[in-house]
Amino acid sequence: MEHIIFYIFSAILVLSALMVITVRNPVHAALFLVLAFFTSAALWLLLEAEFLALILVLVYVGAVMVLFLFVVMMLDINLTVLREGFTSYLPVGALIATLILIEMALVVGPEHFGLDSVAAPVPHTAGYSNTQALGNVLYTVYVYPFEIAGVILLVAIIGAIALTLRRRPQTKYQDPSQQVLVRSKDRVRIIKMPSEKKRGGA
Amino acid sequence: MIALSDFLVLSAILFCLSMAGIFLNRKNVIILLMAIELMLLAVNMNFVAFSHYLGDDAGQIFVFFILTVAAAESAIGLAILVVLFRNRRAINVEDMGSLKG
Amino acid sequence: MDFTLPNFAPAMPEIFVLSMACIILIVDLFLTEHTRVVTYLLSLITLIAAAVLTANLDTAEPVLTFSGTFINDSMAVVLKLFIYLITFVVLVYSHNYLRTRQLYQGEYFVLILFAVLGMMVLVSAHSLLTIYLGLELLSLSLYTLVALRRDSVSASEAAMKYFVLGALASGILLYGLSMLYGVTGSLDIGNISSHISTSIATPAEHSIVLVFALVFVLVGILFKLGAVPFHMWVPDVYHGAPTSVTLFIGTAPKIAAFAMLMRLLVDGLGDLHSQWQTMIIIVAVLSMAAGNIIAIAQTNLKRMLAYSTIAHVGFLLLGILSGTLNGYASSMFYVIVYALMSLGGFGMIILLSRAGFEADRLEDFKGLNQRSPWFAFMMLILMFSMAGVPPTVGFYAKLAVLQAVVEADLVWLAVLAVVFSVIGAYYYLRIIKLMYFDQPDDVAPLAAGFDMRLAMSANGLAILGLGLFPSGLLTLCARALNP
Amino acid sequence: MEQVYLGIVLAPLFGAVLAGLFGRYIGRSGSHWVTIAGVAVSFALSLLVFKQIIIDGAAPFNGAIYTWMVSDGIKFEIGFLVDQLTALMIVVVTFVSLMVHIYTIGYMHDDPGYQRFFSYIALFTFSMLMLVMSNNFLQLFFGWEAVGLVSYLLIGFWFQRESAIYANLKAFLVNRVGDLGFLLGIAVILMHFNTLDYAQIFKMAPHLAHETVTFIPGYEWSLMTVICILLFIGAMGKSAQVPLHVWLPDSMEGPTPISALIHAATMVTAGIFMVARMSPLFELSETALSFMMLIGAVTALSMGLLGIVQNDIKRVVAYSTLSQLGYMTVALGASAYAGAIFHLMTHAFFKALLFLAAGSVIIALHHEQDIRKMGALKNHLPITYWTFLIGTLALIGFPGFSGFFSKDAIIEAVYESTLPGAGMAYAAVMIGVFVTALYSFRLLFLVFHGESRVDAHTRKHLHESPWVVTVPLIALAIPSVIMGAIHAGPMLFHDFFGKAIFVLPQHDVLAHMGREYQGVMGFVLHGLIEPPVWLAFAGIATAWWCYIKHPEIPAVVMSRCATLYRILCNKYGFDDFNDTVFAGGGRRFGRLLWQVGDVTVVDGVMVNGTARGIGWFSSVVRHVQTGYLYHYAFAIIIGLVLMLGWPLLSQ
Repeated sequence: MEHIIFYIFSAILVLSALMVITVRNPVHAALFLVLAFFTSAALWLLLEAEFLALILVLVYVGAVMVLFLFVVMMLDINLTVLREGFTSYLPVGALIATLILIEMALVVGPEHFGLDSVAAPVPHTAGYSNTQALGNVLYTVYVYPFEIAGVILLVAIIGAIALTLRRRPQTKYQDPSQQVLVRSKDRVRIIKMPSEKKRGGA
Repeated sequence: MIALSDFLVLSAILFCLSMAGIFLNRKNVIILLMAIELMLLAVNMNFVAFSHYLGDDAGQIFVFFILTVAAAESAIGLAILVVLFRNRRAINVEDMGSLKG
Repeated sequence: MDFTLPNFAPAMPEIFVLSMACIILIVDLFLTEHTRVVTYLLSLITLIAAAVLTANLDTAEPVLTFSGTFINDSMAVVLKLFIYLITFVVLVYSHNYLRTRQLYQGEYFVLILFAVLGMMVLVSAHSLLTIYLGLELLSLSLYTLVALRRDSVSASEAAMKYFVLGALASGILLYGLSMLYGVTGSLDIGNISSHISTSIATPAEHSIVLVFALVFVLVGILFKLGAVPFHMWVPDVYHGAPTSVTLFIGTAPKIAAFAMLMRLLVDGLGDLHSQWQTMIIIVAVLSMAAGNIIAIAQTNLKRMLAYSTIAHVGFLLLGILSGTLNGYASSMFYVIVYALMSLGGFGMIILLSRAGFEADRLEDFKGLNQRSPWFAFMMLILMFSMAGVPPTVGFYAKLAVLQAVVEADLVWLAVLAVVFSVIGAYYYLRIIKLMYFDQPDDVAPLAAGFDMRLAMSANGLAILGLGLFPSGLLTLCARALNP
Repeated sequence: MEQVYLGIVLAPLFGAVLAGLFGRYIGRSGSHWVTIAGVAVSFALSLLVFKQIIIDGAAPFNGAIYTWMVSDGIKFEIGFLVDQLTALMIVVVTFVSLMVHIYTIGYMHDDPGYQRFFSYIALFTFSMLMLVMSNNFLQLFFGWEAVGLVSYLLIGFWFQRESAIYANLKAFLVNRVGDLGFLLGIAVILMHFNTLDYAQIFKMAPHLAHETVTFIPGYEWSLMTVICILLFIGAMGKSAQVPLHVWLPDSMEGPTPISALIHAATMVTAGIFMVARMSPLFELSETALSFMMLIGAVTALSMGLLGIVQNDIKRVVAYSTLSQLGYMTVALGASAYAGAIFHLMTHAFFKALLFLAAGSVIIALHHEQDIRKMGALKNHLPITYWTFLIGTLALIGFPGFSGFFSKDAIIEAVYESTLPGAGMAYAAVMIGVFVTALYSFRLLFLVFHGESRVDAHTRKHLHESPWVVTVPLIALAIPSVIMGAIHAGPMLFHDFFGKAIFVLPQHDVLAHMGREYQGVMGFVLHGLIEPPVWLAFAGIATAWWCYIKHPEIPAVVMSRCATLYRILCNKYGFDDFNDTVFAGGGRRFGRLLWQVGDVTVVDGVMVNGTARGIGWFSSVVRHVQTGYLYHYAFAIIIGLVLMLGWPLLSQ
C-alpha cells in the first residue's frame, strides 16, 4: 500500500517538476509547481512529518506561490521571446542533468541507503503529535535559530519595501486624516459677484 | 517498506531537474526562480527523509527554517525582479549582458 | 518540560546589534534627508559599542550556548572585531558618496547592520543550522543592498545575477548539509566532527557519501569566497553595484566566508583533509590563474579589483589546504589583510568620485600624483601591497601563506603561486604608472571631505605600518586559532 | 643611544618624506628647511656619536632595533653596528650632505623640480646612512639598492634631456651587474654561514678560511676568495672601478650638487666602505686582495690619463674621482684599510669642494661647462678661485694639505706590500701622482688663468655666486686643508679604528710604517724628500708650461700623438665596446633568435613578448565572462559535476 502511494505521488512529483522547467507559460509553470508542492506534502505525510506537510501547503502554496503568480501577472511579459532557443540547448542540458543524476544516484542509491543499511523506523504511536514534538524544541533548543529566522523575515520585508515601494508624484492618494479634518469653509468658497446684465435682450 | 534510498533518489531527481531548469531557461528569470524553489524542495525532501529514518527531529526543524528562509528569499528575489523589469521592461535573461568581460 | 534558560552572555554583541538595528530602523522613520546623519552616527556608535562588548568577552575557553548552536572562541572574537572595524570604515567612506547620489536612505545603514549581524552569526556558528541562517541573513541583505539603487540598470542586473547564482549556490550547499546530516545524524559541528573521526578510524561504507556531501558543501563555500569556477558573479556584481556597496561586499563578507570555511571544513570536516586538499589545490590554482590573467585586460577598476579578488582568494586557499594550524593562521592573516587592502582600493574610487562621476575607470587615475601626491602615494602603497611588494603587509601575507605551502611539501604549488603573483604585479603596477607618469585628463581637486581623507590615510598607513610590524597581527591570528 | 642612532637615520628620511609628499603644501622654502633641518639634526647627532665612540672611547654598539622576520632560524633584522668606522663615516656623510643641501638652495634656485630634488637628496642621505650603520647584510643590501635607486632618480633628474635618460639607464644597468655579484656574494655567505649578522660571520670566518667550494666539477675554489671577489664585484659597480666605471662620468648629467654628493660622500664610497667593513673576510683571501690592488691600480692610472683630454669641467673632476677611487682600492688591496678610509674622508671634503666650486663656475657662466670657453675667471670669482685652488692642492697631494697625507700613506703602503702585483701597482700610483697634478692644474689654469674665452655677453654679467653657494665652499675648504694633518697620526698608525678593522699581522703595512712615524711635521718633511711630491711638482710645472707659458704646445702634441689622443678621447673604447658587444651584441643575438625562431617563439622567450602574450590571452579569456546568467550557472554546475566525478572515479 505504502509503495503504491509512494510511487504514484513520486511520479506526479517528477512529472510536474519536469513540466515546471519545460512549459511555455510562466503561469502554467507556477501552477505545476503548486502541484509539485502538494504531492511533496503527501509524501511527507508518509514520512510522518505532518506539521511540515501542512506548512508546505499553507506557506508555500498559500503565500509564496501566490506571490509568484502575482508577480508573473503584474509584469507584462512577452511570452514568445522567452521560449526561443529552448530546444537547441536541450541536449546539453539533458546530458549534464543525467550526468549529475548518475553521480548522485550512485551515492544515495540502495548501496548506501537501502533497507539493509538503514532500517525503517518503528511508526509512532497514535498519541504522538508531530506538531507538539517540533514545538517543544523550536522555542527551547532552537530558540537562537528561531530568532535569526525572524530577523531574516524582517530583512526580507525591509528589502522588498525598499526595492519596490515607489512614491509617484503624479499618483493621487487619499489621506483620511486630511479628509476628516477638512472644514466646509475650506472646501466651499462663497464669493459675491455682481449679477450680469443681459445684453441686448434675449 | 519504502527504503530511505527511494526518497533520496527521488530528491536527487528533483535536484537534477532543477539544475537542468536553470540551464535550459536561459530566457525567463521567473522560471529560474521556480527552479530554485524546486531545488530547495529536493533538499527538504532529503532532510525530512533522513529525519524520519534517523528518528531525529533536527532534520524537520531544519526544513522548517529552510521554508522560512525560502519564503524570505523569494520575496527578495521577486522584488529584485520587479526592479529589473521596471528598468528594462523585460525579464529576458539574455538581455542581461551589459556586465561582462 | 525541563528547560533551563540559555547563557545569553556570549551572544551579547549579537543581541545588541540586533536591538540597535531595530531601533535605528524605527528612528530613521522620523528623520528627513537633512537629519539622516543621526542614522549614520547611530550605526557607527553601534559598531563601536559592539566592538567593546565583543572585546570584553572571555575567550580563555570556547563557550557554547543556545544548546550548542552558538560558539564563542578567540577566532570568533578576532574576526568579529575586524568585521566591525571594516564595516565602520565602509560607512565612513560611503557616507558622502550616498549623500550625493540619492542613495542616502536609512535602509542602507540598517541593511548593513543586518549583514553584520549575519556575519556575526556565521562567525559564531556551531551548527549547520546557524551556518545556513547566518549565511542567508548576510546574503539577503547583500542582494538588497546591490539592488538598492533602483534606477540603475546595471545595479539591478547585478543584483539579479547575484541573487540567482547565490540561491543556486545555497541550494547546493544545503544539499550537502542534508547529506552531512543524513550520514552523521547530527547538526552539531562538534558531533559531526567526532562522528567522522570515529568512522574514519574504522573504514565504513559511508566514506564515499561523506566525500559526496563534502563536495556539495565545498561548492557552497567556494561560491561565497568567489573561487574559480564559482567566481562568475564576482566581476559583474562588483562592477554593477554602487561603489559604496561594492566596497562592503568586497571586504567584510570575505572574512565571514573564511569563518564559514573554518567552521565547516576545519572544525567539522577536518578529518577529511586529504579529500578536500586536492580539490582546493585545483581550485586555488585555477583562481590564481584566471584572476590574474583576466584582470590584465580590464579597463574598469572595479572589475579589475574583482578579478584581483579572485586571485587573492586563490592565495587564501593555499594556506587552508596545507591543513596545519600555521596554514590556517596564515590564511586568517591573509584574509584580514586582503579585506583591509581592498577596503582601501575601493575607498580610493569613492575618494576620487563625485556626483555624476564614478571614477571607476583606470583612466580616471591618470596623473593622480599631480592632483594629490598624498593620495597617489596611498594608492601606491595599496597597489604595492596587493602586488605583494615589501615592505607593505601584502608581501608578508603572501609570504606567510607560501611558507605554509612549503611546509606542506608542496613546493611546486608555491612556485606556481609566485609566478602568478608576478603576472598579477603587472596590472597593479600599471595603475601606478598611470598615476605617476601620465597627464591627468581631469584636474578638478578632490571633493572628498575631511573624515574620508582621514580614514583613507589611516587605511593606507595601516597597510604600510602592518608591513613594517607584521608580527603583532600574525601572532594575533596564530593565537586566535591556537589559544 | 639607540634613539640617537635611530634619530641619525630617520631625520633625513623624515625630511625627505615631508618634502616629497607635501612639497606642494609646504612650498619651496618649506622643503629646503625641513630637509636641511633633518640632515642638520643627523649631523649634530653624528658628532655626538663621534665624540662618544672616538674621543671618549665608548664601547661600540651592536644590536638589533627591530626583528622583521625569522625564517628557518635566520633572523632578518634591522640593526645598527656603530663602531669607530661607522662613527667616522656618518660624520663625513652627514657633513658633506649638509653642505650640499645648503648649496642646492642656490644652485637649483630656478628649477621647477625644487622640492622633488630636496626630497631625493635627503632620501639619498638616508639610504647611505642605513648602509653604513648596518650590522647585517640584509640591511646593507637594502641601503646598497636604495642608494642605487635614488642615484638613478637623481641622475635622470632632468628627465627631459635625452642624455640624462641615457646616463641614468647606464648607471642603473652597470650597477645591476655589480649588484648581481654582490647579491651572489651574500647568497654564498648565507649558504655557508647560515646567518647575515656581521658579528657572527666575522667570528666564524677564520674557521672557514680553508673551506673550498666546487661550482664546476673538478675545480675547487677557496670559499673566502669566492665570497670576497663576488662582494668586490659589487664594490666595483658602486665605487666605479674598471671595467664597471663607465657610468660615473655620464652621471655628470645630473645637477651638480648630485655629482658632489655621489662622488664625494655617498654612493661611490659605499664600495670602499663595504670592503673595509668586511676586512675580516678579505684578510683571509690574498687572491682577492691582489685582485683588488690590480683593479685599483689600473683604475687610478688609466682614469687619470683620461682627465687630461676632457674639456667638460665636471668631467675632468669626475675622472679625477675615478682615479682617486682607484687609489683607495689599491690601499684596500694592500690591506691598508685605514689608509683607504682616511683617503676616503679627505677625498670627500676636497672632492665635494671641487665639485661645488665647479658648480659655482657653471652658475656664473649660465650653465656653460666647456673649459675651452672659460679662462681668466680668477678676478671675477675670487672666493670660488681660492677654494678651488685649495681643493686642487689637496687633490694633488701638496705637502701639508689633507690629500698629501692620505695619498702619501697609500703609496707608502703599496711600497711596503708584499702581495703579488704590488710592484706594478706601485708604479701605477706613482705615475698617477704626476698625471693627477697635470690634469688638475690644466683645469685650474684653463678656467681661472690665461686669456678669457668667455663670450662677451656673459662676461658683462659675471659676478661671484650668492652666499648659499660660497659658504659651503669655505666650509669645505677648511677641512680640505687641515683634516689630513689632524687625523694622519691617529687614523693611520694608532689604534683609531680599534676592532672595526681587522688586519692580519703579516699584511699590516701600516703598522710597519707606523714604526717610522715621527709626527705630522716629520711626515711632511719626509714627504718632501720622497718622489711623489716631486712628481706632483713636475706635473704642475708641465701644466704651467703647456697651458700658460706655451698654449700652442697641446695642439702640437695632439697632432703628433693623434692615435693616443683618439684612444684617450674614446675613453679606451669602453663605451664603444659595451655598446657594440653587450648592447649591440644583445640586439644582434635577439635578432638572430627572431630570425631563427619564429615570432611566436620570441613572444614566448622575451619578457615583453610574454607580457604581450598574456595580455592577448587575457583579452581572449575575458570573453568567458559572457555576461549571461545561464553561462555562469552552467560554470557552477560543471564545476560541481567535475568535483563530484573525481572522487567517484577514483574510488
